[in-house]
Amino acid sequence: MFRRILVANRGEIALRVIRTAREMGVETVAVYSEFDRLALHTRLADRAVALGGSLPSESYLVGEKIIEAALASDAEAVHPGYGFLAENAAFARAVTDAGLSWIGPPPDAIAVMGDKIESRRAMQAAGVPVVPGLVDPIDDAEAVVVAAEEIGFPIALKAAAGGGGEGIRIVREPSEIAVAFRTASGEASSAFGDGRLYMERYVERARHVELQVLFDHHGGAVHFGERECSIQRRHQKLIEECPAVVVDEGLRERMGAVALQAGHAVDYQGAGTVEFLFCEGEYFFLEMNTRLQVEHPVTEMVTGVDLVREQLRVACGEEIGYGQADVVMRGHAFEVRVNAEDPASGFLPSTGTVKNLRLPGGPWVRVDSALYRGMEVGLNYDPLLAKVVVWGEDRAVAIERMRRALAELNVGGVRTSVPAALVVLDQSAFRAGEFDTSFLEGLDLSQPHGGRVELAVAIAAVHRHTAARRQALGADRGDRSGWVARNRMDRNWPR
Amino acid sequence: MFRRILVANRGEIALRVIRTAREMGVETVAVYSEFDRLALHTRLADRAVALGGSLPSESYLVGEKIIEAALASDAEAVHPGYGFLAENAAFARAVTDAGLSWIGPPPDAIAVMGDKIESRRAMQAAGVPVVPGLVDPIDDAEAVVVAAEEIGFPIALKAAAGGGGEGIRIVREPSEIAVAFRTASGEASSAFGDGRLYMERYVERARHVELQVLFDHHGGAVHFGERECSIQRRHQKLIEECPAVVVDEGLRERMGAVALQAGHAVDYQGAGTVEFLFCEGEYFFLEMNTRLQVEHPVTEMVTGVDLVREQLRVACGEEIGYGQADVVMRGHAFEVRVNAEDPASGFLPSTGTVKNLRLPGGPWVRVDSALYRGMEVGLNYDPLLAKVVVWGEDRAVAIERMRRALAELNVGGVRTSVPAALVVLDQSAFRAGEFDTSFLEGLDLSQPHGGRVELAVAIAAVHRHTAARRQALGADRGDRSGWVARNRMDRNWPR
Amino acid sequence: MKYFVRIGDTELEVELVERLGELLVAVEGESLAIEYEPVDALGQVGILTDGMSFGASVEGDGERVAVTIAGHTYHVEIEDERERAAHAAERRATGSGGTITSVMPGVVVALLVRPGQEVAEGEPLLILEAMKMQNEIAAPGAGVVTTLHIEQGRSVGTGDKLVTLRDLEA
Amino acid sequence: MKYFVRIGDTELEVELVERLGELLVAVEGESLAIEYEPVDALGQVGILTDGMSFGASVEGDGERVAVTIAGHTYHVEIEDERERAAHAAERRATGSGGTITSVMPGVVVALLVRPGQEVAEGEPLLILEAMKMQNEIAAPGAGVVTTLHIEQGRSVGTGDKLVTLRDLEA
Repeated sequence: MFRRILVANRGEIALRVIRTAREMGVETVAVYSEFDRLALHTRLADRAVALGGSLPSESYLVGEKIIEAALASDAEAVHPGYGFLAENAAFARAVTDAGLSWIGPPPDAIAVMGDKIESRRAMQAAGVPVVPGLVDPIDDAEAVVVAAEEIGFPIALKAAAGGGGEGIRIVREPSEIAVAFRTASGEASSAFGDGRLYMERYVERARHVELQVLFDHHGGAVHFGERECSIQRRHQKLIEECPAVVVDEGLRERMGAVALQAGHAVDYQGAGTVEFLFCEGEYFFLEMNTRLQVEHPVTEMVTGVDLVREQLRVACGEEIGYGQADVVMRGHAFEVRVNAEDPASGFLPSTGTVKNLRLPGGPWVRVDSALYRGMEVGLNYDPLLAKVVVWGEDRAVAIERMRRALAELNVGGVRTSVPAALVVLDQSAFRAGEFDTSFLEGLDLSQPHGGRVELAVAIAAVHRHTAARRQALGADRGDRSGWVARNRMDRNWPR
Repeated sequence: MFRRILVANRGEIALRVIRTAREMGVETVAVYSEFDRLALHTRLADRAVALGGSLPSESYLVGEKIIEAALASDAEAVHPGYGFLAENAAFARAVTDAGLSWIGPPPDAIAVMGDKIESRRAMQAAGVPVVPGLVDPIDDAEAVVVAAEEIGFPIALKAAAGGGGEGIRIVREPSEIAVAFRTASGEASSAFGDGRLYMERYVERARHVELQVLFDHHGGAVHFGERECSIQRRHQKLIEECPAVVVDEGLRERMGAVALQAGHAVDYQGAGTVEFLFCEGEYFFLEMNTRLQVEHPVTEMVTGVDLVREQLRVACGEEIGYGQADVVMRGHAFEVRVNAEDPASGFLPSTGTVKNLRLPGGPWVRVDSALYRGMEVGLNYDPLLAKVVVWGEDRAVAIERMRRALAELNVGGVRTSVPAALVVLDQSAFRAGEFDTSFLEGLDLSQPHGGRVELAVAIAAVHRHTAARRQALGADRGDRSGWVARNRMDRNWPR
Repeated sequence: MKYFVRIGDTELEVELVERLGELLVAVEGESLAIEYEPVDALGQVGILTDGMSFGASVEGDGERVAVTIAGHTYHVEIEDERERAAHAAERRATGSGGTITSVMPGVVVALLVRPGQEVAEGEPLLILEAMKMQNEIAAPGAGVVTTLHIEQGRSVGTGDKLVTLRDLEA
Repeated sequence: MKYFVRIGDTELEVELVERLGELLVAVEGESLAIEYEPVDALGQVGILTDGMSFGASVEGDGERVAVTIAGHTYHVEIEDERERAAHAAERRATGSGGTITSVMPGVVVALLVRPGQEVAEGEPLLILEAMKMQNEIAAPGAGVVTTLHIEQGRSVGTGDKLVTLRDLEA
């Protein structure tokens, strides 16, 4: 096993890797931007190396700095987490060229799967079902108009070089094509330096089902069943679960075999996820994420397998050491992403300082969080602050447990996606398992939910009143002052 | 299922019950002493009723007040947690006499098992193995001297009415009998109003192994395997685990059958624990705890069964609904108790205000905690502040996970038992599974462990220096001031 | 003291009266029994009302306050009587106004209009990039651009002025 | 400034020198490179030293300070140079003393001696109950009870005086 690894990431995923590494006796080196000097991943790693700068483009995206940090701190391997350079084949190559191990798939597999067109070709060749659409990328809006006639509306436009839902536009009629092409291509240019788009049928009422796979360097491969991630908005997931309600054991076996086929076709090694669009028993290859995913914990809770441990093990050459039959799923797990965004205003990003923090606890509640009191939440990084994960003996128990856990959570000073998750968990259709990827966008989140409006308003007024009073009295800032307000009819006050 | 229950307890166990009840859609009523107005159990319950007073004897131990609160708040049942009135048969009777359901075993079963002598008689009659000793209680020291000749040293003196290790004295030679009898009997008198003692052989190098059992009202019964709780001091447990290293599947089956036999003998209903002294394959009935136990989470993590849910289900008349074969154990779990006590001074109680708090998180870490920032830790209540529970695929992984989790924990403002747990987890004998109930007392905990003495000393000095400097400058209390201290040889400073 | 509390689309009036060390609370004229007890001076409060208990949290000392109860956060804007009067006077002075403000923090990646330009309703004025998404900010109605409060490449915060339009004289 | 830090059975000398906004640290004469950065004014600090990183916590503003690093808590007592001198002078003035103080908070449930009484080494003086355990407090050596600082039933805190003994004149 490695003696020391560098974790080329920040936030909860850096912490996630640090935790398992520590449990395996592997030392960790954190890297940090100026902004992250006091971040939890910096403080909880064994070692920390400053990258300088506060923007991602000055720090976590600068491969040279990261490799230099790894060499300087005598690390043997690099774990990229997700995002940043995790799916950058050139970086993966540079890491191995520097004599370091790369805790991820071979650069060639990253490159093929990272290109929408190439991956589609490879999957078709390997017999993996794909969504109807054009194989070649498109660089002008007119070509979209022509091709749309054959493929049929709605169509999806995606950055050829993109991933994770960035730069995707759904077009429902020809008149929308011009604007959609311009903005999507513009985003793709600025984000990836490549404005070409990929075009395919947009499968409506589709569910997002993905398979977790693992390949070692000796030809061994297993899958860990599926996750469903249909509760999403603009392809940004909010709630994920394992297993999926629409997948039974037979289907899991078939989809698992297809997912392994997809990996074998690109000589995959390490952990990865094969995403499918799922619609009424049919499933189409969407993309393969050649890294650990945000939602990997739901799989961990159900299978009992530590996926980061497996990543480290296969990266340093170990065999998987068990077979498909040894992977046993038990119960049901959910994950809710705690993003810094405001569901009441269309999930606009929210910024601020975390002044107040209460994380949930108790039985079968797992919190993967980068939050700490005093943390500043800015715009420069991914809005994911924390993940709340629960396990239950069945789906109904797990839903109630998640509602309970979220009711215990407080992140003061910044708005979060949690109220939206609570609204989803309250919907009878969601509870019955009847939903698709448009479910979240169909909910009205603009008005306050929770049913305690009068109480909240009263608390807010008492809070403000107390603050004003304290200021007027010049009292100590740390002063606690409580109020007892009674409701006595005989006082004849107020009407 | 019940619509609303009252939780007649405080601290982490009250929270534990509230959490599962909420997940089941059962409303909870908290009761609280004046001291606990802002405690987490008060804040997180659906309703709260003040008991008045700040001592246990004025609040949580006053059965009348609790029953009155249950009736006034329209609760249908009472969950006693552990401690306080949980094993008080008269209170259980008063609860049912008031027309409320009692979430616990029948009062008669509590009464028999709560009496060391009676329970011993009942167990002998039922064919459950017991420790050699006197059946009748003793009320003078001379009788001990006489009986000791037959039973042999060392002997244990225990309060006939006691439980949980209170009032126990180990006597290794005749000359110690007088002092031991006087103090043990005195404690028993003041704690239980009954100074009689029970005497038996003290099984040396014994391990503490206990079986978790569950009985419904329809004759159904299952066990959930064993826990080992040998890491203890003065019979106060510090680390518990499930399963026990000394118990294999065959032995588990046999001990489970004996434990169920013990319960059936007293017409048990609900959840309970049968404790055994375990020594080289032999096991002797020690006592039965007729309530939920502090360490129940390790069983939950390994079996996937929510024991509080099972308590509520059987208390309202449901059948268990599954058989022994459905209880499947997976992996290994540990619990560490975070007590307010100072291991460096013989586990003396510690008091203070919790100023600073960081709880561990991440994969397979469960925190059952009553801690909050601003909490005052006094002497009036049990010193248990929180429990850290981890699960791992095997014992070695679980040990490393616990070390990792404890390394993340900070409870500032009060001393805790955590450093002692870390020392235990470091011992190769513990890691090899070779220990008994005297293990903890054999460790030197008086000196600082952790190997960072120079760094700690430097941090303390910088902290003090900064505080003094800030005070001198009259700066804002909330001011952050960091220091960069360098180690430059060319500065020629200081030697 | 009366407070006017806006939440979502509605506004509720809260009256607070201090009497003998107690605080009497009425929401929309309905009196409400509430025990309000701060826990840690960081925002956690213990609330008892009519037998029910809540571990709430409350943040914000100015006009914007966020209250979290059982995982749901209620964002409110509060004015007291004096502020309400002052704000009303201010609105009378400035008229309905034609300034578009940013509803989110972001970076202006493209300015699509210049001062003096006539724009139609729905015409894009600028592109604001936030969290890796580009958002077209369109004219809410037809008008003439009078002022650009921003420059291309500049960061803006929530509530910052972007563009001022003047109604087209018919 | 020199600090004398007692930890467990040992004492270490720490020297701190401020120079151009930096703090130079030496423990027992060995200089130590340390970056010390408070996180939240509640006790969390970020420490970097020689490439290694620690999320430590530190509490206490007086002579007793607790530092937690990776779950281990280091309880120290600190004197600066002036305090050390003052304490030394105090000790010279009062002699070795014969007052037994409480090492834990608790309640005195029984007083077993009275002023003027002669006691042998190991003889129980009182019973202190803490956390439901009764603890006999015994005489550390033979002597005569001169003062009882407590009464039966009274609570005592850590460090409170219990009983003063005077050495037996041989």
